[in-house]
Amino acid sequence: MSDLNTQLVEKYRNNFLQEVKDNVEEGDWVKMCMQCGVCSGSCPMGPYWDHPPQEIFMMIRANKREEVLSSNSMWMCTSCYNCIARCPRELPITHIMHGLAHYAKRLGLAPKNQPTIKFSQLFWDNLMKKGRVNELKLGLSLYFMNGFAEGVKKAWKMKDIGLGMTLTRRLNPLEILGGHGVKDQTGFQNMIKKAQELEAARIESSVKK
Amino acid sequence: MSDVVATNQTILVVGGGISGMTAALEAAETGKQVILIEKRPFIGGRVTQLYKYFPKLCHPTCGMEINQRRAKANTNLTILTLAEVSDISGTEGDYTATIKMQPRYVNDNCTACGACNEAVETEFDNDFNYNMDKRKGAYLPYNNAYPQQFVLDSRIIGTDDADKAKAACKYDAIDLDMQEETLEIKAGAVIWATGWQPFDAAKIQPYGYDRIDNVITSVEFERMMDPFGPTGGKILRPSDGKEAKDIAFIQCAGSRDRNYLRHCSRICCMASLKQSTYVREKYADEGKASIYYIDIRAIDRFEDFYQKVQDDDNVTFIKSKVANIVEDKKTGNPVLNGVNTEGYHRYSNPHELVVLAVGMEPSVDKDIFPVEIVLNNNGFIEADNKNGGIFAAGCASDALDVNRAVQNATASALRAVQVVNRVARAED
Amino acid sequence: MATKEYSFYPGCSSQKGASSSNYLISVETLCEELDIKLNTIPDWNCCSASIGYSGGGELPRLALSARNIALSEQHHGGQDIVATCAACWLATREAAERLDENADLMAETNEALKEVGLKLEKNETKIRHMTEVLIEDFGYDELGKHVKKPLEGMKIAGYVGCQTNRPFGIAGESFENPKYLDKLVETLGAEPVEKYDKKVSCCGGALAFSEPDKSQALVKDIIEAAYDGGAEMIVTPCPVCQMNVEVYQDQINATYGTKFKMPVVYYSTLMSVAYGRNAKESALDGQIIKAKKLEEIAAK
Amino acid sequence: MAEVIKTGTYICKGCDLGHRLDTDQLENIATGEGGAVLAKQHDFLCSQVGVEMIREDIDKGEINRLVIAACSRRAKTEAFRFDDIAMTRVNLREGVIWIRPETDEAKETTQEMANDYVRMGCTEVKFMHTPDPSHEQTLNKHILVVGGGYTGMTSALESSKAGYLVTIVEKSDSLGGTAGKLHKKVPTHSPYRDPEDTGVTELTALIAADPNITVHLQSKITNTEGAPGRFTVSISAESGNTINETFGSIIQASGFTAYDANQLTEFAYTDNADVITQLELEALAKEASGGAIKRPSDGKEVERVIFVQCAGQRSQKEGHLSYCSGFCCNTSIKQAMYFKDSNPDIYTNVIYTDLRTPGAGGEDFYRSGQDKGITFTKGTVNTIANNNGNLSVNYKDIILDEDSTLDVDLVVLATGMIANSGVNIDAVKEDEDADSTEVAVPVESILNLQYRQGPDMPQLVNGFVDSHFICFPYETRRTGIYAAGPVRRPMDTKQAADDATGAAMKAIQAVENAGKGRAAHPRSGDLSFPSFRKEGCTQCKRCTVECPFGAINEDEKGYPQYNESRCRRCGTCMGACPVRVISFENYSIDTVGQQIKAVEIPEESEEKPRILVLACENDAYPALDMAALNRVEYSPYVRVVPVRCLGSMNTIFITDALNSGYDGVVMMGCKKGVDYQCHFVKGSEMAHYRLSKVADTLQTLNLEEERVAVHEVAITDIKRAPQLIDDMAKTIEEIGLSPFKF
Repeated sequence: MSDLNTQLVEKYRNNFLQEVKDNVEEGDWVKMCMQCGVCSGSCPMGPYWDHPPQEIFMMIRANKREEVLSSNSMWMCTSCYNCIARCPRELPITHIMHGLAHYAKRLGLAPKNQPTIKFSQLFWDNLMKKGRVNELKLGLSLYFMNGFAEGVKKAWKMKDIGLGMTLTRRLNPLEILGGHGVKDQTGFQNMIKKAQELEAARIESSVKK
Repeated sequence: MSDVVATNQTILVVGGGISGMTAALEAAETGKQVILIEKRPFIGGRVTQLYKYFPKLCHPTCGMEINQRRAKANTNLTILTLAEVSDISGTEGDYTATIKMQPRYVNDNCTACGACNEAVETEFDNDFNYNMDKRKGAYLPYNNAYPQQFVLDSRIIGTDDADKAKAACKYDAIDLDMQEETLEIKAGAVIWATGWQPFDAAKIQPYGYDRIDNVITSVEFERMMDPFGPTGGKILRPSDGKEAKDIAFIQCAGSRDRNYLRHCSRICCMASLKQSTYVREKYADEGKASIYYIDIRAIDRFEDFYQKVQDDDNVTFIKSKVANIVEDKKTGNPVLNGVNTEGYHRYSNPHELVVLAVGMEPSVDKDIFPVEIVLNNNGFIEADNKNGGIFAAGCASDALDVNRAVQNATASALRAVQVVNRVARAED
Repeated sequence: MATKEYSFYPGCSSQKGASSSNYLISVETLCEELDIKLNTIPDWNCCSASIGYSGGGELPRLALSARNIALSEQHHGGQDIVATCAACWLATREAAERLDENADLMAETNEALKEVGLKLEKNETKIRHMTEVLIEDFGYDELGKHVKKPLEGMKIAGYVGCQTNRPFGIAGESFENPKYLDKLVETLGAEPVEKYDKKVSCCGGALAFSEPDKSQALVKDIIEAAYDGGAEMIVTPCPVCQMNVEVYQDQINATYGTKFKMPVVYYSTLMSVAYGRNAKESALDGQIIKAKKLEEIAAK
Repeated sequence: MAEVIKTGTYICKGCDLGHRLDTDQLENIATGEGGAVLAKQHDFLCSQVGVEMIREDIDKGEINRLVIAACSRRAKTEAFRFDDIAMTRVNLREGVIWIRPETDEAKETTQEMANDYVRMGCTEVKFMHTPDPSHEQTLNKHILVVGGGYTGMTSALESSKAGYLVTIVEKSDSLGGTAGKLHKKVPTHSPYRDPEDTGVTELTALIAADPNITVHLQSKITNTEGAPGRFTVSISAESGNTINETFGSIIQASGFTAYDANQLTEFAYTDNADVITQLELEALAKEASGGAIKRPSDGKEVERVIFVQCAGQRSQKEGHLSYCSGFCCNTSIKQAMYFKDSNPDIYTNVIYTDLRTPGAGGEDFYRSGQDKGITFTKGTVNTIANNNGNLSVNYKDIILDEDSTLDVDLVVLATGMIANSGVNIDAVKEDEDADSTEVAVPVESILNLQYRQGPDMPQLVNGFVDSHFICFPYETRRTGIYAAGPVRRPMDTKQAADDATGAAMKAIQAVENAGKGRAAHPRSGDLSFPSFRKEGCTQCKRCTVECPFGAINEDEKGYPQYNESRCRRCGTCMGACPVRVISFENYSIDTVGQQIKAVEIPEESEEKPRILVLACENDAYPALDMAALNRVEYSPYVRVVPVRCLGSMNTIFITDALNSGYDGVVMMGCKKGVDYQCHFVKGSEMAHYRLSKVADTLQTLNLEEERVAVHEVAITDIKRAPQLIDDMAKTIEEIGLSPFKF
């Protein structure tokens, strides 16, 4: 990964905007921002962003690759789509944020110990297993993502909710034994694998371009 | 009215705002026969609803008075109000326009004595004041309205008020039997000067114009400043009628935005800069204006005006497209949320009143336009040879401020003159 | 009226024993009442919602939705896909549009689909949310005709949230002040909360697990505004919203010293009750914070 | 031949006039003191019947002067149009009954007001004549266009298309001007995506093929004299040949000069070949012709380029331009596209503070620039330094709030436009007054006008040629000469094309009106013109100095020479003349002065003061009319006389009024100064200037200064104008009546 990162730095020296355009989901749109700031002001998580979207776009243009990719900002996105709805320039900001986050993670530059990164990864791993999300397992793995002791503490804190969910049959403890899933799990996993390969190849080829 | 004489050497001007009047007068004063039609009951258009012009801070009525006098003095010019074009056929040098005229229910006998107004009772929303107040069903649209004749609102026809108005008139000026009229006139060239309309602020949902009382539009703010306007020249909050002294101006309200108007409406930055001086004019040191903007577009000597406003400590500039407005339910203050992008500063600013600098939407309705004409993506008429002898003037051609509209209208007058001169030469 | 058929994408949270299984129950009841037949997409998979991006890149995520659409094309050709979950609807519709606009992505996606023997052929399937179906294919008048027990005397805050609203939303509604839930509430005989400020505010659902404090701060405002507006209940069309706004109220009370006990129900629950169905069919037993007023009406 | 004056006075009883006023008394006054041969009352004078009655009397020769005592001259203007007779309007409605309460108490003073106005009207009309053109007029359908750039060429072609002859005088050796030096222009058509061909080649070809258009290259205007319809112009070629031709009107399209970037030391323009202006980049782009653009220093293909917006503009720094030139944002986008279109990998960054791309096309073009990958940075460039053969641009990024540096191959400075307005005639005048230490750069005149007031058009703001700017952008202070293009205000080619066409319209109109002896704007169509009694003239030159339009020259002996078609009929000369020898046929010292005197001054014991109001007919008078429409009341002791412009106010009016027992005089003119609202530009200013000297007169008469007031009144001062009148009434109440009652 870091090898890929070095190659990318080499290839796109001075032109992070181009790198984003080539390799980040919906990255081509970054150039269209006119710095009005409506996205930054519209974000419900606004106060927690070190750099709000519009500033990230400016940082991309100003070639601040490290700062952008190691930022925890993109991980604050709640996918509420306020920014997209209000952007006067049609930028799919939510997707660009997801794209930047994914790209940072892929290159190993994303901040360590960022809870959303972990949750997001756990979610993905969970769904990769059977093609559908197993909420109980996801929940439990979430509680234990920072180690056993903290996990027990968190799970204890959440026990009332868990109990409430169970009592209303909205959480099934038996799910731990298996749960829902697609029938053709191998095919499903192959499909995702193929998609991942194609995507990785695209990025690798951009280095060679 | 049906005695309008027109030939294919006549120039038809559609729209009697500042652009249409200019085009009509310039052509008429060059000796051409001109017919000017206007859909409202008076000429002058939107500028009549402005308090002051930028950058000179002079009053639109001043230039309008001169234009009216030019019109009164010129026998080459025929003005038809309450008239709209419903169809145009033919080609350059030989057009026939169908004109629909709504009844005024008042004829030329009217002396503007005002007796009918006193006699009637029912009140209607006053569109001249963007419905911020009411007017009676027999009315003079505004102080300097020309033609200086009263109008009966068609909604009083058939009611007692109509009879009262008729009875009150000593000059037989009220004709309740007037009907919609259709006339066909010839024209060699047509100047299309239908102007613009303020972008519908309710569509800009994050700003809550339809939900928050103290969010108003820039055009409404202009009416508030008129001593004879809906608030008697005071800046009053719609929610509680209190004077508003801390006022926010939001730029690009509907402009430069793919959700609304994609184009920059050009005038709004200057309009807000101008309106910030209104706040100071009314309240001196107590007046505060905050301008939320993306780029301040103050070209040429307007920049000097911008500098002057910037030098005013009571005017604050925030480089930000406001994200949304919520109402503080206790105070009625609109609270503006957003980020000042100059260095990333988050704000949540209450103001007593918010003025949306609404954009310019061209009033060229493509769907009902009677002949084929080239429009651009923003809905303005392009200068294009395919348009034949039809020429846009003023804001039908682009988002223009008054002086550029007049400049453009003067140019359009010549384009029309060229056509009718060609016709004249051919007929000689 | 003839039976209306749709290709149904239930989504993970609707599964039996999952967090919005109650949603599915009430939707099924509703469909009986309105003579709607939901044909579940065989072997559907998760859409990855809008949180899978850490592990899943753009293409793998598109492949997820593409598989569902392709399955629908194959098995329920001609039927619109209907989702009850906001995230499922959004992810699927977005994927369809992105693939439609970008031929390269479409080609790559189809290459991935080959692994499961599928191909996205036309990509013309309309992807709709259940509320869209109700409003557009039935309309308030028709929906009103089925009301047997009007929810009289109730004041309900219509909490629309994010993903059924932006970026697509319901046709004719605005992003900032959509009124369809209010109209629905009225249709069912209850009173909506006018000027419900937080109607489209985000509940932070996506970050409920990873950033609970931040998310709960948002939820607090949403509930508070409902109380301020005089509401005794919140109705929502989104399972993430429903769960997030309902289940953390005790924790919020502990943090902020509030005394929230605001029931949060699905529109489908409201409708089922108003249509005269019992508490179980309306999935009222799925409420962690009991909707007592509805239980009373259902019991009548 | 002494003319027998036969005044007919027609009194309307409509609009409540008959009810509120004793019209029989008015009739008696008209036929008595008013000297009218007939006076008639009518219930509804503006009706067809009423008008026909008047028409008949005129046609039968019963009357040769007409007084209509009804409503304001601004009302029913079309009905009461009698162009073939000297007429005046007595304003009984807006001037009397609408501003007075209908009470028994007020009845007497209201009637007195009406009586006086009838006296005034009957007196005024005695001194009026039907205006008749001087027969000086000449129709000359030949238009001179000064400057063969984009604007000049467009003006010429558009005038020709309308059937007029045109001569273009261009100082360089080819047509095209600055536009001709451009590689491409900013798009003028939808979808506003890519730079367009400048069209200069096409325009040049059209001009060459147009038999109506004559072109003089390498030529200048060395002399211009005359007036619209008969401008005599000397066109001198570099070769030494001079020809004289006459023209009907003139379009000045002298364009602009690019700001001298050598003044921008912080940007190292002088020292570094790779720091260039936009215009210089055009040359490079033209040379590259779509291929790679090479930097000047070493011919290396440019890979990284920065555009510095507002270079030396929008700045209060000394030597900088305070204004925004308007075109430069779009031009930089266009120029960045030169690079991007040839090679998308070239790095282009536009550093701006406000990106100004207004209008329908502007925003599309901005978006297109972004779409092509141009980077836009909100920032300010501080310095540019040489860095091993490259350039380091040090700037502050305003968004990221930090100082930054970018290394590039080429820097393009967006410098502004300076109008080629010729000699600043006002500055010349000021220099004569003050001992300026500044070294004046000698500026060559463009028009070499042989006008008393200087060789070029007056300038207004930032060195651009004066115009009324908002409502009447073409109205310059030199009738028949119209400025167009960047000499008028900064503009791009699209606007210049419109502007050129508009100026051509005005030039054609000037030709036509000069041919008929009709006045130009704002008294369009007025056939009256000023004349003077030579025997009384003292050659004091006040009229030539004060004429806002430079219409009056002086002959060898110092007598004024009127140029009818240059005159705008404001009457400022009439107001200026200390010996009162200047007058119009229908507007004169007498028409105003005599009606002032016609007012009946009550005995002191009656305690009824009289206040004279001289109101500008364009603004203050309409304001009073509108006050009446709103039934705003004001003092019954006032007598209002409308004047064409307060500039036509002769101080004799004031002294005469005070001498004959008026207690106060209020003057209402328009706003003066840079943001003037005066329709005659300087009229109001001149009146103020003259009044500054009235104080002495008051002292000699031993009268209080407060008895004379002058105000700037706008047309919207509907409440304020009556208030000003009442203020004077109050002042008089305080200081007492005038001692000059006889």
